[in-house]
Amino acid sequence: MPDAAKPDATTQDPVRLLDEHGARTASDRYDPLIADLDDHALAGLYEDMVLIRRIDAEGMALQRQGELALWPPLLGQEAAQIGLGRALRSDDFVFSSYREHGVAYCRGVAPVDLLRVWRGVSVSGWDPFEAGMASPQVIIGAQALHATGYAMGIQNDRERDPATPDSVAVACFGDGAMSEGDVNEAMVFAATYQAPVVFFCQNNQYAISEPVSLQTRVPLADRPAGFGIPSARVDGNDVLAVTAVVREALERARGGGGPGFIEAVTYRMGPHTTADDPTRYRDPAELELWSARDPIQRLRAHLESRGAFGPELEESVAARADQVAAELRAGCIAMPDPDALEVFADVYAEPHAELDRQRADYARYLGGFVS
Amino acid sequence: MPDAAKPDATTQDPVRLLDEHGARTASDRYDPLIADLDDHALAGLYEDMVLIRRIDAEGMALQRQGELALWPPLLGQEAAQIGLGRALRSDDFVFSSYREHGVAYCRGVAPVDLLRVWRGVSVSGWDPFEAGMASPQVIIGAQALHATGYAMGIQNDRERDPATPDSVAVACFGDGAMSEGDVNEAMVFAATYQAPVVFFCQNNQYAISEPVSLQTRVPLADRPAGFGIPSARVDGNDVLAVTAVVREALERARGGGGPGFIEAVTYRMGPHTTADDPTRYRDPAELELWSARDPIQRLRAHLESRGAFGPELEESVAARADQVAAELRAGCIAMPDPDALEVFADVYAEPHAELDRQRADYARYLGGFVS
Amino acid sequence: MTTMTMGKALNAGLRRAMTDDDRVVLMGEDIGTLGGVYRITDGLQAEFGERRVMDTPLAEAGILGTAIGLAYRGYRPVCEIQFDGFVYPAFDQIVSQVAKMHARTHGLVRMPITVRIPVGGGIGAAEHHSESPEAYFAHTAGLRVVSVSNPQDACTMLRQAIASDDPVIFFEPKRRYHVKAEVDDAVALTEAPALGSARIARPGEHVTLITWGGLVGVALDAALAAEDEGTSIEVVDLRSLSPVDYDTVTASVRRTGRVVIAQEGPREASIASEVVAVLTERCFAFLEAAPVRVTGHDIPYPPARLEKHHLPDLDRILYGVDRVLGRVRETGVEVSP
Amino acid sequence: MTTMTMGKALNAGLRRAMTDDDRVVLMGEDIGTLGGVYRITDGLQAEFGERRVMDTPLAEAGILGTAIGLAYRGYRPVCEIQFDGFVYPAFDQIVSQVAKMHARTHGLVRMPITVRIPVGGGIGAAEHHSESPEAYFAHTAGLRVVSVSNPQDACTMLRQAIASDDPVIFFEPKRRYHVKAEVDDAVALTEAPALGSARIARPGEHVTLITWGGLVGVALDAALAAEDEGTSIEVVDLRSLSPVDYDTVTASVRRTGRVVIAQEGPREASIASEVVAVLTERCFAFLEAAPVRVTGHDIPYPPARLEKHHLPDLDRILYGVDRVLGRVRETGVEVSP
Ligand SMILES: Cc1ncc(C[n+]2csc(CCOP(=O)(O)OP(=O)(O)O)c2C)c(N)n1
Ligand SMILES: Cc1ncc(C[n+]2csc(CCOP(=O)(O)OP(=O)(O)O)c2C)c(N)n1
Ligand SMILES: [Mg+2]
Ligand SMILES: [Mg+2]
Repeated sequence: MPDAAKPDATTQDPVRLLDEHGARTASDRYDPLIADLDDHALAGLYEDMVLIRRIDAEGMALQRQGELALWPPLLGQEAAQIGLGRALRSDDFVFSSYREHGVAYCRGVAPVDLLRVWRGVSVSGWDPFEAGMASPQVIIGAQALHATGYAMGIQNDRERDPATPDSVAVACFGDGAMSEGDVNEAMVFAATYQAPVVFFCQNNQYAISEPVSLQTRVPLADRPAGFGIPSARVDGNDVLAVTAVVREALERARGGGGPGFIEAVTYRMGPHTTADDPTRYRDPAELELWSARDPIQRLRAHLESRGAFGPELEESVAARADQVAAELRAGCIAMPDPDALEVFADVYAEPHAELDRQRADYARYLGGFVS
Repeated sequence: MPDAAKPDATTQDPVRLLDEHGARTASDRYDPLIADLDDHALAGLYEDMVLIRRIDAEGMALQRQGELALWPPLLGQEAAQIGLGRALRSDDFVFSSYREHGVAYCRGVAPVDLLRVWRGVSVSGWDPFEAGMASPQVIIGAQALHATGYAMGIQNDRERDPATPDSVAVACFGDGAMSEGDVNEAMVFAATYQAPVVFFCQNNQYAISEPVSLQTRVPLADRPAGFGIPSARVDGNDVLAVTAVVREALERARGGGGPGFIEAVTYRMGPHTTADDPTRYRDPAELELWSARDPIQRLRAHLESRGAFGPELEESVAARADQVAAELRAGCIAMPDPDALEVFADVYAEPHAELDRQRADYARYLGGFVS
Repeated sequence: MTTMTMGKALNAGLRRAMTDDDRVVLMGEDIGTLGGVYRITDGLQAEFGERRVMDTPLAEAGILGTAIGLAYRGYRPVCEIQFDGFVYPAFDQIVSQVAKMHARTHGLVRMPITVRIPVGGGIGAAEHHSESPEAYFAHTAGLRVVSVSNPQDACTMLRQAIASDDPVIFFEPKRRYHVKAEVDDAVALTEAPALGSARIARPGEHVTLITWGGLVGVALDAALAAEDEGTSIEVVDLRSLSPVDYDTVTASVRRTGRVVIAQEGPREASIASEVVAVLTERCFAFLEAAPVRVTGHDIPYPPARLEKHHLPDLDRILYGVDRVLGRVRETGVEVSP
Repeated sequence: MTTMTMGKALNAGLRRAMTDDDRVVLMGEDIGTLGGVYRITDGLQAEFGERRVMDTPLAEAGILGTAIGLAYRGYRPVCEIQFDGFVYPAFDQIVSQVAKMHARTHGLVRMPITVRIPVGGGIGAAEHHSESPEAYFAHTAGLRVVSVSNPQDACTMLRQAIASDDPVIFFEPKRRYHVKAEVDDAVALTEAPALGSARIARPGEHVTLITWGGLVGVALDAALAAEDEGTSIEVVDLRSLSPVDYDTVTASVRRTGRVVIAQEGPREASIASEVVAVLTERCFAFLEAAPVRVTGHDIPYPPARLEKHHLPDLDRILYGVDRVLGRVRETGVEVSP
């Protein structure tokens, strides 16, 4: 597989198909990959981005109002996440970190399920197999290996049964995660087995307070080449460019071309989480700079330039956003506290006499308060 | 530091200054770095390589005779290790794996001290500060981080006191180690802090039974570029080329140019250790191929071509080798078993009541057998 | 003496240690500009510079591994692990390197490394942010393990840990960061109680209640509540979890004959198990009843809204006291909460 | 029934498990062409192919992390860690992922991962090749921990571990690899004793001697030697270290009233500590003397020529028996060997 051995990573400017004013730049390489994106499809991406931004804003609000313990906002990363999420097939499988609300949304996860973890009623929010997306990962970088192993499983399945769909596993992580051993080992395994996995790194410029320059002195997209993995650096605020490079990597992986790596260059416009105070480490001028590159504004400008953005679209999307936000809030507040004995649930898949004993003892103890 | 950001790693052929017949190839880049290597110096390198091969053979023999529990031979890697070892200054500091007998020898470690660990009388053989070389590392790759931290310490010392020597830390590890998270994290830290550390990877083609192709599909020397670290791929059986590329990396690091990486392409001609049976995984033809590239023969041929190899040199080196081997053997057999209570020694640097109690109890127990 | 929170006391302890010894360096994620997610290192980078207070790349093995190299070079690194649940990527470097290096080198290479870890639950946090990994380190020969419960101990013992030539895993219970008290941050280390010493947090006669860190406050409240019912509880704040100060503990147990030990962490093969085993060995003839362990369950830390059903609280500790006093009619041989 | 070594029995168990379920895949360093450094996987790659017996890159976190992904995809990975001391780089993936995934996903994602680890000392090996890390895993909720001592258990319990929907850390004592016995590698798993069950390796009346893995042989020898002096020792081979089969253990202790527990690993916060704590809780009224722990010291594993002074041997176990029988006049409150 000479392709895998000759990576095309570069230190050059990120792939960009929409400039900051929404004007479309032509690309021989990438245009064919998004030829199907007509006005309707673009409007769909616009709606997705607006909705997920609204869901995110509602998450922030619910936290500020004490309904959630914490919220990690995606504000500014909508194009990266929707571009990725909408490029996937339902039989693909995503392993993400805690910030990929937009990807989960595209996977069909109900918005209210995004909140369960942050409300503290559960350690995960949805059925991974239904969504084709694992429970979000808090340990930085660990999921890169899970995705790689899952991709190895796809390979095995296809060898056992050639009719198995040519699914791809996707690992989402941030710029900070690139420093963890796990992510680098994942690239080793992925390259060795030529597993169908795409590493999707959202470089949002920060790992909490640490700028990406503390993690690397060269573009992150340069890293995979040395592992024998082709990579692309893409403007993460350009939903068309993200769609194109993701589709390219997915196609290569499906075709047996092995793993791929994408660095989506974007910006975390909010705090790391609601517990964070970015004014301690971030220059307001920087935020201003990136505000001008807002991913939703850019797509909207592009739609306008195509004559495909009108009041109906704006209003229908706004109405939908209001509705989703209202449902989300209602769903959040209605979430019941789990039952006390839930703490013992599912620790093991099979009977466990000692834990059963602890459960029984605790139940008896709790009962003592009642009787 | 634009140099560090523009790595010069390549997938091209390894740097080679002596061909397989000992003929010298000219190099604008590397010749000046070894201009001082006159006949006398070359004869010295020849002696070093012969001696360390003899020490290694004696280690093998002592193990076969039951005097050592295990021995990891360096056979075939003499040029890589002597080339590195002799390029270092006494104030540099080496963190190695278990196979770098040649490097230790160059650091002034007494040959008999190489055996202590393998005879099972100690978990380390020498004073790291006297030798400027840490106790060999068994956990694959862990020492790459130690070297990087040491190099950060050199930086700190030089900032505190500019008169501090411009020492360099060196991490030695194998091709297999490149897959461990630790080695990759070490490259991250080294690049971030631009620490004066040189990573010296002896690619001896195998990690026990696993060929290097299982660890990577591209040359290992391609890896560091993606971390922002310049690298070189060198013929590890060519002691001149190794000397040249190591000196280049050391000079860059001393001058504030940050970390460097060297892949020395060589071959483990013996088993992984005396416990290993390479016939289970290695084609005899391969061994034959590499025998023709023997590093000592190559330097000898070169000396001959310079008219600098005569019977005196051959005999004096052989005599020295006999002497060193005899001393080594005598020293090995004379090594006393450590005292029983040594098991409690140095677990802590400061008093520890509970361990003292265990020591006292055990001493009392042992005493019971006597009285 | 100044009144300060435990967080500030730790900050003061770090500042003092850095001033006293210019070989002390701090390393960790977000500890520089941000001052750490709990602000324990607040202001220290501004004061001591980027070389002594290092924001590191996001890699815990990297932090510990480079700290080892710095220790080789004569430095005294103080590493911050951002939360308890993030120490495991560094486990190999801690267990196979930090803990063993001094013995491995016949005492020639010292590892005066302090690993600061915010620990424990009770703060409504997300997964991996409320764990109690003390036992993993207590089981590892070559390490010392400390957990503090109040501002003065936090300040003094952190300075002692940094001054110690042995590696110290230094736990800071998150739920105590905001507790305030008078602190003398300049106390002479040689005059302060030794790093390995326990503290009688409250004297008592009927039951010895052993705990540490985040539960010391709860234990004191329990003792107060029990007093109303005529039970006199002696509360021992272990402070040093490895080694445990058994002189202090066994003296107490020989007087009371009854032991309750409370910890947040899971029970199996834990610090509580060890203390019970040792007290059984050393005080068997004095025990009036089997020692009682009041611990977290043997489960992964539960989501925030359930943590009250995992963490020992005042009621569960008092229930343990009732059990050791034989006041609970048990339906089984033992009752575990 | 065939006579075979424990090593071969493990090999037979793997072959059987792979034949019975084509979702079983083996992963590890050198397990393919070489058949593993102990040859436990000998011939399996030739038989089942490179996709089911995978030589992996040299990275333990990588092995466990990708095994998790394979489990997500429905596979049952059996990971080999080459030696006990090399499991720590994978510790985070084991503790934070493998152990917690089932609970984290409300039981939707199963982790039927078996981690095979050659364990323990007594073989004159180099550093990191003789460790006993059982306690780290027993302390971790969500894992099962097994250690086998003979060919039949090795074969059957390995098959059970692989068939279990829970993750199992499966320890294989190196010094027992060459022990031979009759093995039926086709025994029906449902008819064999359960994975979590202990085994009375030898019945006895006066003392319950609890151990597992590499020390079972030593314990049986000790029991034989004690018999000559009129002491009848019941030897319990725990087999399952987490959970411990306390039904079997407490029944024995209630009869004998005296407990010695022997393990190779260090003592502090160990399996021995846990068993002593539980037996004190559940059998307090039956105990005639404090349970005695005969363990490795709390030290890093010593060099080969000193291991005899670290590992419990026949004499030290008998000394422990003498102590629990009150035959040793102790100068201190307790004597620890
Ligand atoms: C192993 C580990 N170490 C530390 C943390 C604490 N932590 C949570 S998020 C974060 C920064 C992650 O940065 P990045 O990978 O860039 O992702 P982002 O948050 O920017 O999306 C850190 C250090 C963690 N969760 N896991
Ligand atoms: C963390 C760890 N995993 C596994 C091992 C077992 N092991 C010892 S040497 C070795 C192969 C190392 O290969 P390489 O890095 O190429 O060095 P070489 O032996 O060829 O010099 C392995 C897997 C180990 N020592 N440490
Ligand atoms: Mg980021
Ligand atoms: Mg090698």
